Amino acid sequence: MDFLTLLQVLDSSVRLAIPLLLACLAGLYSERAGIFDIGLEGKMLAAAFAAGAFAAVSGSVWVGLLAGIGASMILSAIHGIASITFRGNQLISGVAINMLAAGMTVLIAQDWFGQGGRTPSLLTEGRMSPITLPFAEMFQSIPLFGPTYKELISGHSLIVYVAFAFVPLTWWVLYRTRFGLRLRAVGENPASVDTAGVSVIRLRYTAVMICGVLCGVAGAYLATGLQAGFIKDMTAGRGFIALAALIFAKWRPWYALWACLLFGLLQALAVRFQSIEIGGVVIPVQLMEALPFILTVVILAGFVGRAIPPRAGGEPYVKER
Amino acid sequence: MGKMPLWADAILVPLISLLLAAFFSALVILGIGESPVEAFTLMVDGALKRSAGWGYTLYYTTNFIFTGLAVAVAFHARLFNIGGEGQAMIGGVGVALVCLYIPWPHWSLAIVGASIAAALFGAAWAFIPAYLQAKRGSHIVITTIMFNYIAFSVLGYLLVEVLRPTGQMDPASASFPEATHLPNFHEMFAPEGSRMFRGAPANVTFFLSLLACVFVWVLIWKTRLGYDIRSFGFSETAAKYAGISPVRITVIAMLISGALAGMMSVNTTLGESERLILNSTEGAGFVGIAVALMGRNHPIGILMAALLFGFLAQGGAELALWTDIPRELIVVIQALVILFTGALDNMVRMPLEKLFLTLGRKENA
Amino acid sequence: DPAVIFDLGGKFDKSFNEAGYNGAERWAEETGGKYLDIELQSEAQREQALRRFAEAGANPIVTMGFAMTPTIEQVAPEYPETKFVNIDGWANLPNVQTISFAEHEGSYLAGVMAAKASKSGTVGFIGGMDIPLIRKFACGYAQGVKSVNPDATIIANMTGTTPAAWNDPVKGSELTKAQISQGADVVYAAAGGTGVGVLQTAADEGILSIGVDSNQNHLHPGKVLTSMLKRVDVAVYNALKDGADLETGFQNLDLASNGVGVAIDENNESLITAEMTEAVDMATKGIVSGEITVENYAAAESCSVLEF
Amino acid sequence: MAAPATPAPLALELRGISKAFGPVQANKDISISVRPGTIHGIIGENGAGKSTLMSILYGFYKADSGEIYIRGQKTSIPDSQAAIAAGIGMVFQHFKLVENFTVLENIILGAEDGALLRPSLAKARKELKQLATEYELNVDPDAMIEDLSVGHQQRVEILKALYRQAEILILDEPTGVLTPSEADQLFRILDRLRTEGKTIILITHKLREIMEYTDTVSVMRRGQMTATVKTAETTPEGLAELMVGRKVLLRVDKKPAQPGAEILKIQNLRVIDESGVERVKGIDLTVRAGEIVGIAGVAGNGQSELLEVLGGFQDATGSVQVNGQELPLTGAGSDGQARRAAGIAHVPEDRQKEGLIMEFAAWENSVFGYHHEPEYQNGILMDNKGILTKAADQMERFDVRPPHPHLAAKNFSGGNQQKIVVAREIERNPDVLLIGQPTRGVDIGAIEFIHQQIMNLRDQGKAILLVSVELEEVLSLADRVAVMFDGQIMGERQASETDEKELGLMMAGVSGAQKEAI
Ligand SMILES: Nc1ncnc2c1ncn2[C@@H]1O[C@H](COP(=O)(O)OP(=O)(O)OP(=O)(O)O)[C@@H](O)[C@H]1O
Ligand SMILES: Nc1ncnc2c1ncn2[C@@H]1O[C@H](COP(=O)(O)OP(=O)(O)OP(=O)(O)O)[C@@H](O)[C@H]1O
Ligand SMILES: [Mg+2]
Ligand SMILES: [Mg+2]
Repeated sequence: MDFLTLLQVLDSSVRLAIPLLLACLAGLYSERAGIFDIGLEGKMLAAAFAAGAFAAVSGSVWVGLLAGIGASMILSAIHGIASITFRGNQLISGVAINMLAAGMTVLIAQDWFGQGGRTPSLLTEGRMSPITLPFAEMFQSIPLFGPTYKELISGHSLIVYVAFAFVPLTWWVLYRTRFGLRLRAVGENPASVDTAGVSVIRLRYTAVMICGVLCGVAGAYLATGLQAGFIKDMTAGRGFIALAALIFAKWRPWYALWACLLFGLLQALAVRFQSIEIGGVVIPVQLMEALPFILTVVILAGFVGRAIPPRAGGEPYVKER
Repeated sequence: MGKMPLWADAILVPLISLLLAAFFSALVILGIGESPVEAFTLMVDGALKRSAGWGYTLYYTTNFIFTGLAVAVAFHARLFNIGGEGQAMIGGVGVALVCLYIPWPHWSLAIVGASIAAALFGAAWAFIPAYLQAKRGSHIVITTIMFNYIAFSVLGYLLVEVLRPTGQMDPASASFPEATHLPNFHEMFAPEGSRMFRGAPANVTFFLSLLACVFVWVLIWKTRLGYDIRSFGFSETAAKYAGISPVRITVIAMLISGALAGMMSVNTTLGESERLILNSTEGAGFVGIAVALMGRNHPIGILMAALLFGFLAQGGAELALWTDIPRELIVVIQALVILFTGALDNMVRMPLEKLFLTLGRKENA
Repeated sequence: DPAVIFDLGGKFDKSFNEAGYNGAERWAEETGGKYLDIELQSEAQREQALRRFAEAGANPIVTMGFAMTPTIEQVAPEYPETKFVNIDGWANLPNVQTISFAEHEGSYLAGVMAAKASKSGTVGFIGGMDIPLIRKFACGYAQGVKSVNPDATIIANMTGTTPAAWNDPVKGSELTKAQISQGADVVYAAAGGTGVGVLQTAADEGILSIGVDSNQNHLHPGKVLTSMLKRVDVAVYNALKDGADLETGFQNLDLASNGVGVAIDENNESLITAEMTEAVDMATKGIVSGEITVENYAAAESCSVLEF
Repeated sequence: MAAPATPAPLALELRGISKAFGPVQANKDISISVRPGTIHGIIGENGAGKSTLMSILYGFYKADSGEIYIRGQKTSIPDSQAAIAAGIGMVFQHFKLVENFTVLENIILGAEDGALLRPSLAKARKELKQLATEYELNVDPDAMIEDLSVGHQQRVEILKALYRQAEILILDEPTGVLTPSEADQLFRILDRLRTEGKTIILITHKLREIMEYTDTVSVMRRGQMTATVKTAETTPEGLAELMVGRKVLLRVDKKPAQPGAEILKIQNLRVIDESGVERVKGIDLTVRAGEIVGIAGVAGNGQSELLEVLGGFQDATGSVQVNGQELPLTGAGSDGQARRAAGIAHVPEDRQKEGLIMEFAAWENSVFGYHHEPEYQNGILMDNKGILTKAADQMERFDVRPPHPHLAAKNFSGGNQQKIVVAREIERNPDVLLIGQPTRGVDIGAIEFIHQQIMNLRDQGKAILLVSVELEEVLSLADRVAVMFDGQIMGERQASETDEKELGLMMAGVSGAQKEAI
């Protein structure tokens, strides 16, 4: 693999990793607060639809982004009502939200646009355009750094940089602020937060809503950044991969970054090197396809070991029975 | 101790939740400019008023019973098996191999052979995640999700490269020999010349799924192993104290779970398509999660929930046949049913509990 | 009334089923007729849909996709009065009309155009799910490319091995970018909804793309080199028009019968050179006259010019 | 116990508090008043409603009716925030700490100044130092809670309350998990707080603590307040009777032991835990038939690990023999079921996490650990009917209240849960009974009963190994006492020939030999 190919693979990894990263961080906020969320997929999908639809209608990517966030937050609110207010089963709620999103997006898209569950293709103003960082051209002649800067670091859409910035930001919020302290506490032992005079319910709703915002950004990025519109089921399981990355990352922001980049890299490699020949044996494309998943299992079995979730995770906070 | 009479808890609460789901579904149908009454009538007519409709409903029900039971058994050991989809897929490979390469003289033997193969293959597919969870602590939720994807690839490879007869376009195996044909409800129950159940895919596997319900009920509540599984599920530390090996129970529970999920393919692969096709599972593995949760992990509950989802699947097909309503409407209705009967169940239960409590107080006073 | 049964992809899959849908809609519009339709959701519904429509008196019943063949073989004999049409299938029954397409021939033409348009000598192919049908497209395409430029490199990729591969535009984009970085400057997408991502990215990155099944030239005017047309719309339209009187038997819609071809319209005019038109015409003539035989992957299960 | 001479306004007054949990009336029309600068005790059987009442005062639960007056002011306490604002602090029976947070983080949680942590942490650290010197409440501010002993965790809870400037401090069964010296220290602290004018409410099952440290005491029974008296004007016997509604034997009725053959023989036992720390460092111990050997020691000195090894859920090296039979200490044959087969029964230290499945019905719990035995099987199935009948009978005889075998374990009070476990293990008629913290958090009525059962078993000639952090309990039950410190046995004494003082010294690591040498 020559250097340029490497750069391109990495570039592709970044693009594939960003929706994962945003969803993963979204899940991190929610699960750190003790609300498990297997509905990341559905929220991303709903956001992708809303972003695609509103960007198409308004012609503005920003309206699309806001709509995407809004749609995702509505689903978050449902999850919150079910699992916080009514202490329902968080897994069931997540399953329901995924299905709701899968169905409603197509239903509404069909009703509005009549294009079979797609939104109209977006024109340039409806899409996130790549940002060329300063000096990209100037540095180009510098060996190694130049091309790396131009190909890999520069030329992504704004959301990519925002997503990366969210990693240290999340770390800082979690470990350096009052809100973060309470958030982590409520995921470990909600009674401790309650008896300390802080509302468990408000904290958890806040976390779930932040999760909604981030999923919304992830979905909007899919529909308006990576693509030019929504088509049905376009998240294609990325929410579940993000969930895997979250567990892989043991619910920590920096680890989440590495986990998502790793998943992105594995996917990029599978895209780039379909059916390689090793020693005369052609590896079937199906194996290359499955490789990211197989490697995930191997890594999980070999290196990561036991991932301990937030202790109060998945359990509704019940004081009186 | 109960705050509510049993009938209220088991029937009234789910019923009200279902009504709520129906109400919101009706709103959605109105929203896309169709008539909810008409849609509902179509669904009921198509799914419950014709024998063939029942034949389809029960066919889907059979699938959901197997996957629901699979999820439930694992759940009793506090293991969340999201891998039912993959296990069922690989179970189908077992069914196909057994039916294609063993010359069965009669269907009654074939169904036994196919069930064993399906169970073994499904269990084998669940084994690795189980073992990794037990020994290495690899989170079973991720590993089973990963194994779903891997199963898809394995199946794709087998169907495209290995099992597909040359010249056939379809990524599917050859059809199974005539002798393995399972009697369907039409053949079993329709009097000579009658059209009862004609064309419907429900077949003798339905009774196998009922047997599986009984099996799971006995296993979980009547045997030592079930006692072990439940103990371990409730408290790992207590299980250790009692001398119950966590590794053993994790692996065994997942093997049983995988076997049950795998056995769904007896219904789809041997009972319906009579050859191995790519998407025979059709998400039943995931619906199984909802079925198990809604059925409170109890075989009777699972049977009821599976019937409900079977009805929705068949009723939805009828809608798609006679109206312009996009098929996704059914997905939405299913989602609403899961949401209201599963996740928002307390929304109905809590006020009812209060109501019964005050009623009880008044009676006592 | 007639009925149309769409396969699992749904009638808005932007390619095969949608082409059928367009044909049916055109018929409905022109004649004011009505037709029943269903988008299958599960395997078990195949038989159900056939029977229910047949029992409701629909005639003819048009079914999309080879996956319907086994079911038709089972159900059609029970309804001898009803005519069935199976597009892409191989059922052989007295009351069934089976229509197949010579996708390899159409793809060959697309390959010829791609080779003519390519400056780098490297062209790409992106398939949806890895199934024999899609390889048939790829193999025909590769032959067309090689016929113009024997030294050309053809990068062929499949999006995946599961049905999700038909609906992953993001992956389609990445595959396109990967092919571009390997030098491809024309990509041919035979990938359903995934193709939307391919065409989009090709347009964004300034290379040419080739659409499939329906005419997709209008998606990115001036950026889609052409579309390999598979006239499913015509087939469906004709079936509905013929109604209950349609002729049963086996029909192969090939280049000669205009069943496949490449789309040229106002959206891609600017991209078509005279030389290209000539090459396409030559190839068409050759294939129609039998001078050129295009290897059919589906028949041979192998492809001499492309490895998978 | 000097009470203030002038009638200052009451620190606290509750009027007509009622609270129902569904069908359970936990508190019925309760009124109580507490003067400032006093320690007010509350006693009552398990499930009497003590914790509920205090949780209402702390805003954790909401009362159905009733009024709360703080320093004469009617105060509404809808949540804990309001309680904290009103100067109330509470140390719950089950601590409300975040296990994987540091002490400092736990202290500031909910009482941070400003949105950023750094200044809050710095301020808390300084204040903590001050409080530590002032009240002898030393804890490492940077230690993780999960690494602290229970005693230290409790200090953190108290510090939490003091940091929030609590004037009224509620402690729910604070000494249940403490060693005698830790308990002594706690009461010294409480004493100091009282002299500073703070008001303390103390829930406990230990009459001795009530008699020694409180100024006034209230007795609760079945959700109602049955009496409030000045401590000086009552006796332990009187309180016990008020509590239970009958006369209670406060002393164990102990006949002299008649030790027989060596049943349990432990040699050079060593345990290394998962994190590689050596918890037990070579123990030799024997228990003979008809004898109770008590293990005293501060929690965390290897007693738990010793019980776990013998019970079959902790690997070890060395040798353990029962009736001369060597028991495997690792691998196959070293699990709980093998131990039971070898004649060892085990009442674990933590009944809720180990001894019972809280969601199981009482009858299912009545065979927990023994459910594999042939006598509970009926072909390939379990003989559920037989088990149920047996369980009902057992519950009757062991006075489990309520005697409903279908009730889930979690619905019994702590004392009755313990009776279910004790009944199960004693009924096995084992050669060896391991019993850890037999009466932790159990009310005096139940304590009396459980102690009697243990004695009976001894008198039937069984070998009993008792581990308890209650020195008083060890001394009154055991015939021989071994003291563990830092994974080793510091020495053994005949119970009749030693006292709390000597044992206390040994528990602190002053070895018996050293002391004898002095
Ligand atoms: N959160 C709760 N939900 C429902 N019922 C409860 C709850 N907490 C306590 N109860 C019930 O209220 C009654 C009083 O319980 P409480 O905990 O106040 O007793 P207690 O006097 O503190 O007992 P113990 O001595 O065991 O601590 C019990 O019968 C119990 O079943
Ligand atoms: N959330 C709850 N729901 C129902 N019952 C409860 C709840 N919490 C406590 N109880 C019941 O309240 C009673 C006392 O509970 P509490 O937790 O104060 O004491 P415990 O820990 O069970 O016993 P001990 O005081 O011996 O430690 C018991 O009957 C217990 O089962
Ligand atoms: Mg209490
Ligand atoms: Mg208690």
